[in-house]
Amino acid sequence: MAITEEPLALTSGEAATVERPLGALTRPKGGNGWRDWLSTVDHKKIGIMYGVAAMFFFVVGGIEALLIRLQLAAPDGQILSAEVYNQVFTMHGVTMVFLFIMPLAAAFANYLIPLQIGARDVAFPRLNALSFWIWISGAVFLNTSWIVGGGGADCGWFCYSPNSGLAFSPSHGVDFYVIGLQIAGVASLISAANLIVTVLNMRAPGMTLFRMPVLTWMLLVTQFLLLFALPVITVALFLLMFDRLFDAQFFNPETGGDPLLWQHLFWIFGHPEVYIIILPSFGIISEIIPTFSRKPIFGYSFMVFSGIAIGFMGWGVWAHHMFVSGIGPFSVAAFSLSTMFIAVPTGVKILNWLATMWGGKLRFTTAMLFAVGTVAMFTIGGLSGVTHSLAPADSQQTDTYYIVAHFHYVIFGGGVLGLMGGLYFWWPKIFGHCLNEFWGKVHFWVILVGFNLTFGPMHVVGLQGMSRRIDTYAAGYGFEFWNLVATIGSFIIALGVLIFFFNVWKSRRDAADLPAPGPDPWDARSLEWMLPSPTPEHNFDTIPVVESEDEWWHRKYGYDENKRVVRIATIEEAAQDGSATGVHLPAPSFWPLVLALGLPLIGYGLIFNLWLAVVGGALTGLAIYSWALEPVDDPDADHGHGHDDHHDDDDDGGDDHAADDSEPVTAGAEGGE
Amino acid sequence: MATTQTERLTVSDKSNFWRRIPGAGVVALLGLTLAGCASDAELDTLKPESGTADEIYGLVLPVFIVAGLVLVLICGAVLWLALKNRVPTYEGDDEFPEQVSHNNTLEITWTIVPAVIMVIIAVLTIVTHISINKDEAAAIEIEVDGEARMWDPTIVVVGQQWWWEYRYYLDEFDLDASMLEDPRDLPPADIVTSGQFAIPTGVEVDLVVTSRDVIHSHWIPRLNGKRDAVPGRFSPWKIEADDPGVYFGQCTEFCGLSHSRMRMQAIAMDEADFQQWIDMQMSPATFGEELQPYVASYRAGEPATVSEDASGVLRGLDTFVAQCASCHLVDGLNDLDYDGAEVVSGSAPNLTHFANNTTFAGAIFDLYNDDGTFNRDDLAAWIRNPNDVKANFANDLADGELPRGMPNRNLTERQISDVIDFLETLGPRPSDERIAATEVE
Amino acid sequence: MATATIDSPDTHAADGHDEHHTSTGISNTKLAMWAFLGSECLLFGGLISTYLLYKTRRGPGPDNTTIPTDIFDIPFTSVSSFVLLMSSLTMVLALSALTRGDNQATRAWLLSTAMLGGVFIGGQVYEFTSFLREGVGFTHNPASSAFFTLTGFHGVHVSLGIVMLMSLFVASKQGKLTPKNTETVEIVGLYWHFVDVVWIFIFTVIYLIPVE
Amino acid sequence: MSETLTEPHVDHDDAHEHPSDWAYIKIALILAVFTGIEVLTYFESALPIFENTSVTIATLMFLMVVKFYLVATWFMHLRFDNKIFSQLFVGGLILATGVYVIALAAFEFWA
Ligand code: HEA
Ligand code: HEA
Ligand code: HEC
Ligand code: CUA
Ligand SMILES: [Cu+2]
Repeated sequence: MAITEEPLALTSGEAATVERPLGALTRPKGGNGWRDWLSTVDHKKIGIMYGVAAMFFFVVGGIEALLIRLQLAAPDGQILSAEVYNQVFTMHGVTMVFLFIMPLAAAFANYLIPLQIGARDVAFPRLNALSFWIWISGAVFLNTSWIVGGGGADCGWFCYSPNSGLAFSPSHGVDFYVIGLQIAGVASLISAANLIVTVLNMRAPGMTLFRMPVLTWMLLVTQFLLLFALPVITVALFLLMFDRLFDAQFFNPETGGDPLLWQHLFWIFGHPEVYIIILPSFGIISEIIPTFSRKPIFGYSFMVFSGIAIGFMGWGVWAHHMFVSGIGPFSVAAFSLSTMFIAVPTGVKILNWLATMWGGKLRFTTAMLFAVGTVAMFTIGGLSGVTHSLAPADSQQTDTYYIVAHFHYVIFGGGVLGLMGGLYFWWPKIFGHCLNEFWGKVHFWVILVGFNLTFGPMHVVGLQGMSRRIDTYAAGYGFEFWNLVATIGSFIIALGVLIFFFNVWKSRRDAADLPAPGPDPWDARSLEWMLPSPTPEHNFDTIPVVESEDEWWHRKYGYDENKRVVRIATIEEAAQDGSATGVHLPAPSFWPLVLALGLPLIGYGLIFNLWLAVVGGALTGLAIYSWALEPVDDPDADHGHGHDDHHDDDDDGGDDHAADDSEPVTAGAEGGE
Repeated sequence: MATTQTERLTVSDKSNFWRRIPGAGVVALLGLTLAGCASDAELDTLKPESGTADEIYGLVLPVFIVAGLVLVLICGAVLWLALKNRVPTYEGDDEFPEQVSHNNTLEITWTIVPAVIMVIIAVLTIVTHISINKDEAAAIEIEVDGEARMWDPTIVVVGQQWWWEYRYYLDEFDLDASMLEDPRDLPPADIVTSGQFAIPTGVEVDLVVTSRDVIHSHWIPRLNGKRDAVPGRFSPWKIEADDPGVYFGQCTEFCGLSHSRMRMQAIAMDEADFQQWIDMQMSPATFGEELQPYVASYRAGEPATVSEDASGVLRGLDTFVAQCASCHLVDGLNDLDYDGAEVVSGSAPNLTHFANNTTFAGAIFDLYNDDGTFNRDDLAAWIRNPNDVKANFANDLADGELPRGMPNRNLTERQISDVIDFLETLGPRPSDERIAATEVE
Repeated sequence: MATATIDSPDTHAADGHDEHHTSTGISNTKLAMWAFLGSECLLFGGLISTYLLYKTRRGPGPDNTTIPTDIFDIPFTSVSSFVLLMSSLTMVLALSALTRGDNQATRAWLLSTAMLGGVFIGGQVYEFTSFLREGVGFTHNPASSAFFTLTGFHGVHVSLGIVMLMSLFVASKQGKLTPKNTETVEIVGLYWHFVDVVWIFIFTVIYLIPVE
Repeated sequence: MSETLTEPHVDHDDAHEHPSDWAYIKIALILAVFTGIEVLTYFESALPIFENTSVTIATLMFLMVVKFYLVATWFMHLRFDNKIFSQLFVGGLILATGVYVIALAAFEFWA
């Protein structure tokens, strides 16, 4: 469809002829220009925007990482001052975690969940748009602290008090951290509730929970983790904000505040957060590996339950980040034990992926390379994680580069590689052309080599006693050689990332000359592959009735009497052609954008001048009010039913209306073929 | 179908040992680096030199081996499967592999096996954990002011931006918990050192770790793991050294600007040396003959004026009193009117026996050169403007803001040189042996 | 662990409702609201825990040693707690009236709910100011910071609830609130009751349980 | 959390099952009485038994749980509504209780 053909051209609006310009209460029309992107409520476009923004922040965080590595390439690095270094590594961590990997996962969740469960859209399309805009305004807000806040936050990504207090971090960096993450958190919370409802409620007929693709399952677990973990960090951030802006006494030890309270709250959130990072990737490779092994996923139910188990156990281990903080030997022992056993469900996953590959016919497309790379690299990180979980051992390891090695192996090796694989896998579905396989493979190998060169040596220097978060180290401690290697490695990663961007550009340029990939270029298994590529705006012409796990595959293949797989339908026969017209779609709206713009204003206001906060509050209020008054459906399409116009705060408020949004959509689900 | 699957799995695990070479390579590489580079890595966690660190090492080693094996197994399997089962394309290939979708026995097995491994590791962990948390401190006999007494070796370790203070209470047989309420207002200690601290060998020394500002972490890797210094808390920890020597440490909890430049050294001494050290530290600063009259007049509350052509040391003492004594304590000089330092943490290093140290400013500079001479250059740079050589927040302060770190006192070159002359008298000079030992090659 | 009964596709057919074409047959909005309330448990849990940890932490003195527990006015708080509790009753009655199609009663009950909520908030404002007068301000010590934060968060929730109730009231006045919209009222009600149960917890744990 | 994932049963039409107003009023009366008892514990002299702090705390906690339960099940309709609502809510509740109790324990008892 035309809409998705210009995915990256967010700012090119020449073509747009919008009859009804942005004005008070004027309803945006669907279209193709930039205005359409601003007002869209289509989960696919929102997903794409998440993806583009996430990649942007990947480069930002990556440049910060390169600065770190340059500084540490040799002893007594002089490239950054200590002050700037501390800001750079803090913002690197924050950017990568909250502005890159979480939104990239959100991109997949938004784009794929409705497709995989056979829905027209998410449950609350307008709230979905709201989530995106709030998230991006938080992200931009956070980064503007470089310009207007006197530098980035300088307290480390977990921002331990009291170092994060006003007395020890007087610049505005931490204020931006606190408020920026709160804004981004609201976005994730709304989106979590939205996607949970979507999965539970919007499934196509026959799509029982245990027929859902593993990816959808893992994303569902992720959303639950978000739903329950975000409020905890919200509390922590509020307390810190009150301390910094309004002189409260939460973390000031002088007056009886307890710094460990922050640590508990942060890590109660923080540990589930790491599974929020990894589970989407686990889901993605659970789609890729079966597809390119030509086998169903091995042990579907074990896969699902181990994912749930990981999500569940992730709540009981947080204090393994606090083994040396003086929480007492009993707590240490308890958390040490609970942590170890997370290896069990994770191991199940690893072995089940191997078993899927076992006896399969492995076709090494780029996506498959990334997926298999993920399995191997994550295992390395997971195993170093197990060595941290032994509390006595961790008292040597904690806050050294050995930890840095661990978490980059799990996050980059497990999370980022998997998501990259996902990009290659779903690219044709999203953009209508495949990424170039040759350059894809170059991308993979360069990244793999660079990644291991960067983070492998950190195990060594870490065990040799190199502390993390140090802006320089002295010569003579044995750190020189491996740090240089790591720096070289990081530039190889950067090269790999550049190759990826080149590939994106080249594949797009070449797309016209190559045959279109068709609905199902990989001979894949789940429902999204029965749609034309790129996905039409209305998703399904008719909502499919699901009869089995791997529904799409089963529409293509059956078994003969010898239990051998035989094709029963070609892709073209089985796929939908996207020709349906008049499918009722949720109407676009500008109000999510406007509402989201108010929040950073409130943030700046709290920091600099309360009047600004009043303006921001007014804007937000106006947006909520207008949102509530805006007819849910475009006046043209007479689908609306009576609406009350109460309006409320952004957490729960718009739900009522947005719900109405969705109902016509589902009502349009003709309930079968 | 299920059984074939099982068989094949087991067979391959045995017959393809050589495929694991890549994984084994990683382990070998790791081993190599550990063995190879360790000799000059002063902070190496894998070269324990004390009871506790040994025990931790004894736990880590088998677990590393298990983890290494799992790693080799998994990564080997990945590689092996990839090489064995790959096909170039599905184009024109109608043959599907056997569609095995699950095998409960197998899956339960690989749920249970790792669980069992983890149970074993858990038991080892708990045993070690209990053992290293046991308080086995025993009192030792020391002599204070010529009197023998039993001392439960305990040191109060106080972190602040960005150096460590060590406080010894020799009077108390047991350091009373009620004495420890406010790290900014600790009872006067018998010995106070900064950056370096002495411990007797062969006995367990209890540490009580706390902080005066933000969280720091005290870590001497060869002697034990870390313990965070949390303001408002007094966390128990312990260290122990088998042999005399100098053991390097580093603050490991991010504590702001100069976190990377916050180091420390434990100096383990045998009984005799330790006693000597105590005697030395217990005595007030020893000023040369020449300084005595000035010190006496200063202590009397009316410092004598020092003329321009007095000796460097005397001029240095005068400058010190004027510029430095508001923060630094020199026992025997300004102890009568000293009331804490005008910095955020309320304390600056005690300089009474400064020249007896071998490092300064968070143990990042050597106080003596390789040839054994006093390191005037680094010290001069430090006094000229500390922020230049160790980043801090002590200059250009906003109204009412207290410095964090040592400020630039804008001394002239001549004053700097004088002050250094004076500081050098705050001995006694450490032995050449010790000077050599504290150096990092 | 979840042992799911796999519902068969035809359960949908069984669901005769026009507006309920969802997999579970329940409304999206209500599901979202409950998810949100589940999440709110962790928010209030965190605030309550913070208070419990800090409730006896007095400042170093001399001006900041008084903590909220020293000056609780239990009889007063009991009354306002009772008021909030009863507002839950008026809330269900409003919903019930709307289901019957009795707009008059709906409005009356909505208004009384909002007003009871208003009385509660008024009580809270009074409590806060009297605390301030007695030298227990937000910035005085960890106990007071935690107290004001917890009760303040709760108060903000109640206030938002009042705004929602009043919006419903206005909608009803404009004739836009019909039995078709019971769900909207029900959802606002859920939020309202939730805020009430949180207070049930706070009242007991923070006010009534004696501090040594 | 996992309970919340359970496949819900198909909803029955809850609108018809709402209890009568009178039932609500009865619940409110019970709540009022309980609140009264709670407040009485504060006036130790009223009931000498409440001079014993543990008795007081036990009573208060019990009454609190019952009140909480009554509001949630009746006013919030959890007892008539789809199970999945209870699962979501109780999931959050149990998680919050568990996590925060452990955290507080780490401060108070396990230190
Ligand atoms: C994607 C994110 C992610 C993931 C998935 C994990 C997974 C794990 N993590 Fe990690 N972790 C982080 C991200 C992650 N971590 C981050 C960001 C930090 C640092 C934060 C900071 O300080 O800045 C951290 C820090 C961290 C610490 C604290 C270290 C310290 O600061 O002192 C600990 C301690 O226990 C730990 C443990 C674990 C464990 C046991 C797992 C387990 O889940 C791993 C399980 C996997 C396996 C074990 C491999 C596969 C299993 C098998 C093949 C079965 C057979 C295996 C055995 C029998 C052993 N992690
Ligand atoms: C998703 C999470 C994520 C990701 C992907 C990464 C990716 C990387 N990280 Fe990071 N990291 C963290 C999360 C992550 N990190 C966290 C949470 C911390 C802890 C922070 C803290 O302690 O508070 C941390 C800390 C951390 C440190 C320790 C700092 C310290 O303790 O002092 C280091 C040091 O080497 C490092 C390096 C890297 C490198 C080299 C990459 C590389 O993989 C980056 C690769 C990407 C690129 C290289 C971008 C490519 C860009 C281009 C190609 C554009 C080039 C264009 C121009 C030049 C115009 N990271
Ligand atoms: C406002 C307080 C202040 C004043 C005035 C001050 N110092 Fe310092 N000084 C400090 C602090 C704080 C440190 C610890 C800094 C660090 O290690 O980061 C320190 C450290 C030192 C050290 C290293 C001590 C050690 O054991 O590591 C020396 C030597 C020193 N100061 C000398 C001086 C001299 C000489 C002057 C006067 C010219 C002076 N100081 C004035 C606060 C002060
Ligand atoms: Cu002190 Cu880091
Ligand atoms: Cu963790």
